[in-house]
Amino acid sequence: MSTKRFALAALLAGATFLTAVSVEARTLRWARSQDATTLDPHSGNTGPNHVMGHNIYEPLVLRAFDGKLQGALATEWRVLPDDPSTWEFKLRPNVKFHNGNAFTADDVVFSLKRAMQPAADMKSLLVSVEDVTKVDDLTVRIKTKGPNALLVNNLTNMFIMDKEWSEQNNATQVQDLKSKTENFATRNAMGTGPFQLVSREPDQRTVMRRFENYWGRDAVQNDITEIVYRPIPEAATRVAALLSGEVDWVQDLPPQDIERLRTAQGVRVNTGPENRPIFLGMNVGVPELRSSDVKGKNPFADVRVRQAVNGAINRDAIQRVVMRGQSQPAGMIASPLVNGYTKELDTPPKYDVAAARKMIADAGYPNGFSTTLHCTNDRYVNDEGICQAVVGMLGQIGIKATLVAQSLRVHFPAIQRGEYDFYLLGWGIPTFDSHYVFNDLYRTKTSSAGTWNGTGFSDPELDKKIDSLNSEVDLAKRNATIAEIWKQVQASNVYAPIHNQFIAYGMRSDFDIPVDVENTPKVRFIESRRS
Amino acid sequence: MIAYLLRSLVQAALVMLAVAFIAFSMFRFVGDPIASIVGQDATLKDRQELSRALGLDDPMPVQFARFLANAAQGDLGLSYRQGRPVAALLGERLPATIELALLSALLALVVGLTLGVYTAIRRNGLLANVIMSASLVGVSLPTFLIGIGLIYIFSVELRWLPSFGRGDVVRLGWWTTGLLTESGRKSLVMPVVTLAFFQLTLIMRLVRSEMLEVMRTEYVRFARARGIPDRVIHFRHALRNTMVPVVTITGLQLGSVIAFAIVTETVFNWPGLGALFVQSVQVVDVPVMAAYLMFVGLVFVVVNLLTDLVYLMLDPRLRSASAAPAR
Amino acid sequence: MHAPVPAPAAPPKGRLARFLDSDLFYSFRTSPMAILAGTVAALMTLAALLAGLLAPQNAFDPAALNLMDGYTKPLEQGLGSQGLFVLGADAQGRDILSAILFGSRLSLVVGVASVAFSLVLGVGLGLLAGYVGGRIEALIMRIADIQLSFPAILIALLVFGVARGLIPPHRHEEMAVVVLIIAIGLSNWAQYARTVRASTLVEKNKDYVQAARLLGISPLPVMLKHLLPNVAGPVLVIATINLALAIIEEATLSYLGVGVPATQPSLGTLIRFGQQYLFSGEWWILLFPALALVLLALSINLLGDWLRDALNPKLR
Amino acid sequence: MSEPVLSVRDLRVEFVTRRGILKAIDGVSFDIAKGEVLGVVGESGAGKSVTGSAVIGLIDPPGRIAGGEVRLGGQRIDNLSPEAMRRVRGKRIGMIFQDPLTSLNPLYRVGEQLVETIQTHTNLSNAGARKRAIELLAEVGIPAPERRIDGYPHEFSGGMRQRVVIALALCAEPELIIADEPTTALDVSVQAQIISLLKRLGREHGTAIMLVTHDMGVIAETADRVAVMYSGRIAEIGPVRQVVQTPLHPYAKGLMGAIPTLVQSSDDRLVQIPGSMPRLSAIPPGCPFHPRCPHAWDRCSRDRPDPIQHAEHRVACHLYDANDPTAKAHMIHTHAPLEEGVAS
Repeated sequence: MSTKRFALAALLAGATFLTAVSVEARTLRWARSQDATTLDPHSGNTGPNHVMGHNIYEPLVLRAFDGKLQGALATEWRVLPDDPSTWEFKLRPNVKFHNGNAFTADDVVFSLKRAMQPAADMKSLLVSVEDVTKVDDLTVRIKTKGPNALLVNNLTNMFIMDKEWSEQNNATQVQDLKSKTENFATRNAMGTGPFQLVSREPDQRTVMRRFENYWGRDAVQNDITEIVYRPIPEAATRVAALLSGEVDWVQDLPPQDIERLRTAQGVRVNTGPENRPIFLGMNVGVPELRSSDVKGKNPFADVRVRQAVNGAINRDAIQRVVMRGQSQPAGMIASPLVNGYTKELDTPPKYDVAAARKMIADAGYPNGFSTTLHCTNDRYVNDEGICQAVVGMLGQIGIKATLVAQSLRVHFPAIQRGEYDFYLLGWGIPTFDSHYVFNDLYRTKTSSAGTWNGTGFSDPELDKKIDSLNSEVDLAKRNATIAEIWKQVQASNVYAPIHNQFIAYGMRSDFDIPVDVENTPKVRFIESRRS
Repeated sequence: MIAYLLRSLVQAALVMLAVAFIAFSMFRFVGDPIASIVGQDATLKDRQELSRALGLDDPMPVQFARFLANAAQGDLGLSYRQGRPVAALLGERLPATIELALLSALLALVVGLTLGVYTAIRRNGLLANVIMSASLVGVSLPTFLIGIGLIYIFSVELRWLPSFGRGDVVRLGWWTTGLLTESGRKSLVMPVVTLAFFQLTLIMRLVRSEMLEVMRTEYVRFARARGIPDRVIHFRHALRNTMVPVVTITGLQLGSVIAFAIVTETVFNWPGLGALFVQSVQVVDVPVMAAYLMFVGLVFVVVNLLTDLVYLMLDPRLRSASAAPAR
Repeated sequence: MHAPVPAPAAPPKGRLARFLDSDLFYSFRTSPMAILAGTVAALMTLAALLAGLLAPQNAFDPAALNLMDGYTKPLEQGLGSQGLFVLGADAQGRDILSAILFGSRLSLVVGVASVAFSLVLGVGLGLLAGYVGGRIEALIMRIADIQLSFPAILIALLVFGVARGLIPPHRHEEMAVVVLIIAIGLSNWAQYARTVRASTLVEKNKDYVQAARLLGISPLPVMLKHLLPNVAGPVLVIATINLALAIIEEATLSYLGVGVPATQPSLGTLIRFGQQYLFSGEWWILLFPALALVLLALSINLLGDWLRDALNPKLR
Repeated sequence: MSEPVLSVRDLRVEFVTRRGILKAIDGVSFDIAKGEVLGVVGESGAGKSVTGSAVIGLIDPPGRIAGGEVRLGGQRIDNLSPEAMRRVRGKRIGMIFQDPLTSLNPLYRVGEQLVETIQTHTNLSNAGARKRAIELLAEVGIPAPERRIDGYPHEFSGGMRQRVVIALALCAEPELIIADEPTTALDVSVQAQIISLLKRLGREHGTAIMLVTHDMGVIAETADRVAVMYSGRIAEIGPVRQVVQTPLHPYAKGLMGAIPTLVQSSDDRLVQIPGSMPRLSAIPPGCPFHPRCPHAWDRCSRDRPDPIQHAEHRVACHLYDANDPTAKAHMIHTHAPLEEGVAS
């Protein structure tokens, strides 16, 4: 291992003789609960995968820690004045891949098309794209199927690979899990990002080394020369490792440890909101709940029951006790960063047990009813704790909910299949636009829309309004439609929003890493603090 | 003797087949293997295609037969989660678990034997009684609590030992070892102790009671009546006779250390097979689980065979019986 | 002529008196460790059985909890209910004392039931193997070997997985305890089978059995009458020690998160929750359930250990 | 007369149990001369084997030697340190156990066990010890000893194994051999061979032998003198012929009655003793035999009888107390054959 690393380092030093000026090596030992499933940047659309991507690869545009959109490999972008269906991107000049190859429009065309392959998980963000063409070495145009004013928002996790490297290594096809072969890009990577891959042992450790020829090297405000990323599933072990100085940074600190770690010697804690509302879904679509003692009818189909559920949840108590203050109670499924968010809509329903009881009784369930609440136990901050608290609160209005907490690997597909009566879900909104919420959570389920609508909620009129957002170029008009839709879906009470979760980074105090709203931190933006 | 070995091998094969069947069939229905492959935005069509491509729509016997045929060729399938060949995954994780298990087994064996013999010889001694009581506390402590406790004391409070992982490892061919680096050795200490603890107490108590049993036998009394020194009686006569039953049970116990490592590896985030198994159970990664179970079965079979051989070596009665069964 | 003095007739004694005079009880009476362990085990069992009466709170009813009581320190009043929390409260406002009482009840129920299950299974199979012999014996003992060589925790995990696959998802939680009992029971029967088989083999070769065979009478009933008292001791010892093991096993499964539902926490579940607070200062959530678990397992283990020595006079 | 090889005086062995102290051996005294075979008989539990174990120093806790002395060749050995006593065992006292099947360690070749014992007590080299082992095996009558020396115990028959056990006991040419029921576990045909082997060895080497058995036949055939034990005491001791033919102690009488082949009394009567020997925890005061004794009178349940020299016998029975005027009356009025015995 160490000899191998040494050999690689030597090789690297040879290739990049610019590094003659020796810099003191500084390693960032980074821990998180889970690992990326693959390094292939187009193969899986999940946060942990994008974390790797954002440090080795780069997209055309990205969001900084504060969520602001900024150019990465693109310097300028616009919709062509004469063609609202075509976007033009000016590419950054003098950018090199880790292997020394120059970054050109060919790489962009190749990568975007690669991300649109049938096996690519990223393709859903590019469904509106018709074609990608090279204008010159540093200009690319993306033609969409209709006008798409917000396309650029969909490109923040769309990473650019070296075309030549991919061709040489047989990695032009996205890693296809259906075939029994491994893609070269699964465990290797060739991007333009600030770090280059040194070694990767899935679920154990991934080592990255600073890329000395990174185009933005001068803007980097830290002296981190190496990243060692280690997944540590047990929360307590992660915290122990941080306390004992075995890791420098824990990306997902449990909220209960925040206070203690804030006072611990040599440890710093940064917290901040993530762009990810957490909410409960109620199945209104089935004629009879599968898990209920009420037969022949579906209590959740009655809006009064749904209102009662919303009113019975003490969001403040959840924030104070379960989340230890690390959340913002919510009334809508959108964080303040999202286009369409308003403070009024986000005001949580009033917590009133008596009123909730009355509503349940009015709906014809004076003695309540039973059901099963499905929940993850490995995805969101204290997800199982939230669900336990909800079960207790609902018990006070007569809803006897049995809690089933399991892995997201079981939970998510069941939601997508519409198998749950009552469930917890969180929704990250990478496009920062309400359409992403409507289209996936409220729209009638089809093969391409409503994929995460496990409630069976369906309103054809609403669907039309949601679809109209796709091609509306007049932003004012579009925003008006969004407000209208919000009013309607809020009244439906089909979801019970709980809060926007905060995330906490714990680190050794010689680092100061701000919380990334998308929770895909980019190490180059870290400002170094040397003590 | 050859017939005996052949019979053992046939039995081993049957055991393996049974284990493979259990491994394959039990988790087949739990969870959704497809979920672990496609991201959050998979369409129904994608799911169906994938299901077909993975053969998840075929009848069970067909799936099992395919699984067996592939396994026989060393193809243990592709991890649902990682999309990598399971054989490669196991291969990567194997050294970590083997290293941990062997060291734990060694520790458990050496200390367990020593303490067992000691407490048997000094039956009523103060220290022996203290050790026996302590061993009961040990048996009553769940492995995960020991792990948590050790981490709290030695990693968090004292900061002497790392709380997770293997530290730096050195690659020797396809094998990796943590024994050649300081951080690797340090990382081994707590997991090895944790894993060895339960086995150690078991072996110790077993050795003690077997040895006490042997010490009451006529041949030990006769040896004493012949003036054979205690030392010789303890370590030549009693110990070897103790070893006959101890070897069988200890062998099986040590074989199970590998699977026992599930909890230890989870607590210490040890990058071994046990942790992989737990992760795989959580994500319903059928090929990995099946392969893991088959691996445990294989270890059982091999250990069993080795135990039989040691047994033959120790006990001349079996040796002559198997050499000339007609006698 | 002096007639031989007849041996003094023993005064008739009741069952209790006979027990009180027995070697077993004497050994118990003179072993401080056994008395202590017996007392602790008895008290804990009693407290667990009376959990419904003793516990300040129904720890298994989520509606009875007040979230605002969450993290109340030991001996302090909860913010929500204003009640006193002797051993503190967990993250959900669950009284740790009540949780331990209810949790030990669950652990004991699972432990006792699974031991009973494996005992019946193991004794039955052992009898069958020893009595019938031949291929059935070989098969049973081979399976027993395999079972013994796979750690109970692995078998339990597997059984748990199978059960999960067979039971419809919405019934998982109500079946969880039963599944747990079967899973643990299935992983511990082999020792009984071995012991009983060995005794059966010994008994089978005795003259009366052969005689019964010759007479064409089934020797089984007589054999059982001779056999069961012989195996009662060893089986009792195994059962006691296995009870402690079963409790630990249940805790481990719950710790790994595959045990009982989180809203009805057993001791292992409580420890799993408590572990999350190892560094945050809420030590009572981990410490008290862990102590209860160790105390329970240790006292039962001590009893088993003493019982084994007491029933095996050679060791004395 | 030269000094006896073994001299036991007032030996007492106790076992401490929760029901009090059990006296397994209570005031036993006897001598064995060079080349003499002393038979020790009695029912099981009478203390014969415990006496043997006490002599060789193998009383394990909770048992202990509570009093008296054991002299070997004039030297006290009951108070030796464990290490000194160990050197006496095997070297000066050999012991033969009841069951040859369990007396040998099954995992070692008989040669290994012999060599080990020889080297424990002599300075012989490996080769020398092996040579000696082969000689021993030959001496105890094992055919082809050069070959059989490398066999494992399970490869020997029961009788052959007992020969190996005897060879082991003979390793260091001990002055005394304690044979604890050496033939009980063997076939009848083999028993005679082993008995004659023992006799021959005792004669040839001048070894004193303490032969513990409950088999009066073996005693009559082998022993020079015999001690009859009852409840941890010697009821009667004397030359084998006298004791067998004219036992004095009522218990001995009953016991001898059980050997029809040797006691050819005219009416072929087989004396039965009603009752059974008391448990150690319930030894009655006075003479332990008195509850079963047909001659017992009040004194028997009160005073413990001391051994009384009577002709060549020593007998612990008030019947023979010349100072007790009532004794004679009890004897005369009950049992006619006794008178004959006394008269002769």
